[in-house]
Amino acid sequence: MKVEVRVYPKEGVLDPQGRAIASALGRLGHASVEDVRAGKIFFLEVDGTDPAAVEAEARRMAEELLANTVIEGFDVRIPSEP
Amino acid sequence: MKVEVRVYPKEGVLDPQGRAIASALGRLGHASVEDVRAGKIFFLEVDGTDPAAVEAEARRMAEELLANTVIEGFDVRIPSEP
Amino acid sequence: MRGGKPKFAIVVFPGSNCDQDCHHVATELLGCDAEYVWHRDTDLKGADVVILPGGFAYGDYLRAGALARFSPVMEAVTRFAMDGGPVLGICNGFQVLLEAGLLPGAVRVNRGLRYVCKDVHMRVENASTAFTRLYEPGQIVKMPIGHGEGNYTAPPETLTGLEFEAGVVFRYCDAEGRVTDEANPNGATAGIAGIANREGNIVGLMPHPDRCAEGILGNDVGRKMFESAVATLATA
Amino acid sequence: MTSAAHPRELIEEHNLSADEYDRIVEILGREPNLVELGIFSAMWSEHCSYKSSRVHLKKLPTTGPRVIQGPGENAGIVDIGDGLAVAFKMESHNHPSFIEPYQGAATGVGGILRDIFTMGARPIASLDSLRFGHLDAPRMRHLVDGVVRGIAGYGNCIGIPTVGGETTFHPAYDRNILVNVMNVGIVEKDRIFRGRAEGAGNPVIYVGSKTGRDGIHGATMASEEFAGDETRQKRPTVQVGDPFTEKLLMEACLELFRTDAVVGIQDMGAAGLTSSSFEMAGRAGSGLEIDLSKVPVRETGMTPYEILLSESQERMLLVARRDRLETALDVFRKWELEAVEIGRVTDSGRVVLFFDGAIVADLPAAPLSDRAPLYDRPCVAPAAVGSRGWEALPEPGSYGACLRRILASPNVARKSWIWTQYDHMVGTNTVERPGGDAAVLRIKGTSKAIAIKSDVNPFFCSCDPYRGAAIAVAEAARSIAATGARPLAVTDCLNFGNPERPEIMGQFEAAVRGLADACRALSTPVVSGNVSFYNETDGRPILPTPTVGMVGLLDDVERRVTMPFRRRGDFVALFGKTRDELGASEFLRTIHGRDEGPCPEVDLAAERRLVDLLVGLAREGRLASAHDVSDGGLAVALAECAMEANLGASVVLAPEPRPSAHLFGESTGRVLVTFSPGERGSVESAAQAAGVPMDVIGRVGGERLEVRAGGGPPLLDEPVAELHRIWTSSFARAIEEAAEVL
Ligand SMILES: Nc1ncnc2c1ncn2[C@@H]1O[C@H](COP(=O)(O)OP(=O)(O)O)[C@@H](O)[C@H]1O
Ligand SMILES: [Mg+2]
Repeated sequence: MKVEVRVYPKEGVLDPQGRAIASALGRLGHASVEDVRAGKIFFLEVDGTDPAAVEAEARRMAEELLANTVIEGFDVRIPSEP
Repeated sequence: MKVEVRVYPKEGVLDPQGRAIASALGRLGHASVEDVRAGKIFFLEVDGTDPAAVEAEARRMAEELLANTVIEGFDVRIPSEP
Repeated sequence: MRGGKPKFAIVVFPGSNCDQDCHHVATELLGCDAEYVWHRDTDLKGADVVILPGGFAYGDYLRAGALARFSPVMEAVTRFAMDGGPVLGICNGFQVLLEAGLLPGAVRVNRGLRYVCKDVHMRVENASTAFTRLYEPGQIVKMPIGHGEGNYTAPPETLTGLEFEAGVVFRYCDAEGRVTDEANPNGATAGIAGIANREGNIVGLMPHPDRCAEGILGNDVGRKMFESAVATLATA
Repeated sequence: MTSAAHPRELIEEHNLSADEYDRIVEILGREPNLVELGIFSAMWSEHCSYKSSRVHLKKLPTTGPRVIQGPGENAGIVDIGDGLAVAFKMESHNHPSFIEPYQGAATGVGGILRDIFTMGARPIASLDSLRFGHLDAPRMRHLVDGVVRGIAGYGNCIGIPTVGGETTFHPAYDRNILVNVMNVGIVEKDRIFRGRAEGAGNPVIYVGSKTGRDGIHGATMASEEFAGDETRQKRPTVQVGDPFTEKLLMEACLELFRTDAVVGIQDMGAAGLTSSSFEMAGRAGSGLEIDLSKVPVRETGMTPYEILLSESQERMLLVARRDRLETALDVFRKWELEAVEIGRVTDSGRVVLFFDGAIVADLPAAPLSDRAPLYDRPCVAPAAVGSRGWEALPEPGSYGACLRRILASPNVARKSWIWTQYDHMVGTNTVERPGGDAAVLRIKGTSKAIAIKSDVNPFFCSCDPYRGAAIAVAEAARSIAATGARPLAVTDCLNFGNPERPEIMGQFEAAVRGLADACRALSTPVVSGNVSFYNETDGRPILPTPTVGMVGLLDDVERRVTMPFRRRGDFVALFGKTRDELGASEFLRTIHGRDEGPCPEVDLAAERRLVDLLVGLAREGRLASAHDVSDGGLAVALAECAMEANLGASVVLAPEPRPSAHLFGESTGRVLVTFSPGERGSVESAAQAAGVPMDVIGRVGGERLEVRAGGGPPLLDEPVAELHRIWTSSFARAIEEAAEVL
């Protein structure tokens, strides 16, 4: 079963990456860009059939390893099949 | 308007980070994890009201800058309001 | 060229940090003229050789080299390279050349996911480029690396092309010249440490010839890369 | 204390005592408003005011013929001739690194770099001095991994090499790790800048990153001990480092210093805009008017209080000449930095802060530092920790097995797992890389080099803080002299527990005396430093850890001496005396699991003679190699020289003291040297003339390390290659067992 974990800088925490990208986009002529936050996304393939259980497991993985919860938030979702 | 760009290693391109995370998760006892691909996600705030136009603009940004299309794929989506 | 000595341009991006090291090699060690070229400049100040130095241009915040390739100076560098001018990208400079499409392929994060700074061995696979003509073919050279994203790869057809057209310039090997997995510090495909375009005037590599160009640093094998450029221009 | 303006809890939350509050009222002649209370709280925190340590720090020698700038500025500065000087300082980032190891360590590097380049110096090298708990303690591998990545992440990106350091493990650091970073820069003697707001009417410029709500009250946090779950609660204060912006800031400042635009400059470190503005005005005896509405902010709705106390990184405060404002702004524009004129210098002696057109604080500048509280806190002299009976232990069955175990212990094992993650070569000045006694950096454009080293053995200090601190200075000097360099001056970072406890204050007082005596004996004045108190959790303090950073000068870089053996057939000799000392040794801890004393003896006059001898021999080019004997004793020192060279040696020791002490004891004042047979006469007579005991103990050669004492079978007979394998592989294995991958 596929599950996605998205990790992003917490509100208020400095995001130098996002800032650098935003100003680069500005220089490249994408004047409409107002803000960029840079995060990570993990595409997991997990052995399991119960979406709730897989989601809970992914949440634990995020807390333990994938996100640095001191400065990052995360969310978990099971993508609908394409 | 918010728009999200997700960037991930292309199919067939070895993803050292994903691999290392998968084995670390295994060591942490998450035995059900079969595969991990590690990507990036950019949360953009773009000045615009037409979703199609904003999406097209984000697509150009991804092609030009956010993804290295030699080894990475990307997708763009406008999140539905929470 | 003044007095038979070529002039080097050292391109400085915000975040370059081996610019002074390269300048030192060109001027103090080779006795050549060298000028820093700021990334917003649009001409190369009449240089004969262009060096893109190591560092972390724009912090490498998105991907190594990704933001730097849009600097105004890159247009001039591209024109210069297309006209056959010798261009060397070292470490981050190599990454910029890849992102700019002046050399094919891409680098990923190191296989061990850590930055690695140490000496490695490489075999000279092509000793006829503008920056390697003073080496012997097959010569084993020791140079330092210092990078977190040096894991080179490219689509299969590109790799084949590189191998066929002597595009691979340096390959990681052990002290005896064997290309092994243990001798590969970052997981680069086929142990590729440096490559060139077909004409051999554009060369990029992850290791640092600028960090091994004088005896006081315990190793001067890298100096030949700079001297090769001088020799190339002298015979041009 | 009675306050009509503020509830008692609010004042307590600001870590101000009743007496301190009364003193504020007395200085102002009124009660402070909330913003002013925040300012006093930050400026009078332990971290900024040194209120518990100042009485003791006064005892340190701080002057000398080469000292250009002593303590009190952003960094100390020492003359090295040729019109050049070195600026250096060490700083702690202990508490933030425990909470978030990557960002804590990274911003620690960023902070010390700013201290160096604000003086006008170009930073050329960093050292990191790290203390961790037991590797199996909760989060410890994560902390080690995060700290090392953080130092690498920041230092590598900005392009300043990290060329050495120290790494120690002990359970006393389980809940209070130490991250001390030293940086060294080179400055032209007549182009030194200081943190002074001079010249009424001159503009005050804010430059660098925008101000966010990062680390508000970081300075008061560093002045409180951790209690239980507080780490979680304090988390929102985490600062994130931005090395790219700092690189721009550094290059821009160094470029600007070549113009005549700068009057004074200071980084916004602990207590941010508050400490930088008050200190700059205080030092110059001037005043400032600052409009906080002009400060670039990252978040909406920031209050004056937050703007003043934010510890967002990568920001500077600068006073420019009025007629050169545009020059300054142009340089910052070139480097794509945000620079804003936020105020001006006055001659009022007051710092007046505006926000949205109203005055939000109006305080006299000088009294905030001059009249800061000063405590001579009660001290209980520490009782020296003596032997608990190690003298009666039987000699081990196999000295070889002991050596192998000690080489594998995380404290002694080769730390290349750490330093290969650091760019230690950028700048192409590192002529001796990590792994030797002191790092050696050449000074381009001269024939000179500097040697730099950080040192302290906390196990010694825990047995005897006075001696331990003195030995730290002596060991640093010895390591520097072993390269042939002459020790010049010292910076320090004094890490201790809660100073409100008399035992801790007693440790501190003794350690400072030890530093002072040793620095005097070795003619190495202290030119900068840092104190970090409250390194304790739930009443369990760290070992007293007065880290010493030392800089030495080599007149001729070609005459430097290195650690590895050089040639077969060379003589091996030991300078100094080996006593029957095993107290506080790695041997007792690793082989016997015993943490006991006494601390080895130290003879400062003998240390001085040894340093002079080494410098003289190096200058004459007589030595093939030299290595300071420290952790793990003579056996480990011999093994290190052999392993790095892949060359063996055969050595014969005197029958006294007992073999375990001879091999593994950590007697101070010893250096292992080698020289060619032709030099033996001159080396011996030089040692004799210097009054340094010397024993020729063996020869370099073969592939084994063989050590005998008198007749009988050898004490040690080990293949060097096997020792090398153990020494180089153990550290990575110990750390990576469960290290994080992100
Ligand atoms: N954290 C670290 N960062 C960089 N180098 C380190 C670190 N820890 C130890 N080293 C290096 O390892 C070598 C040995 O360190 P150490 O055992 O403390 O030396 P000594 O016993 O001579 O004081 C030195 O060259 C030192 O610079
Ligand atoms: Mg030491």
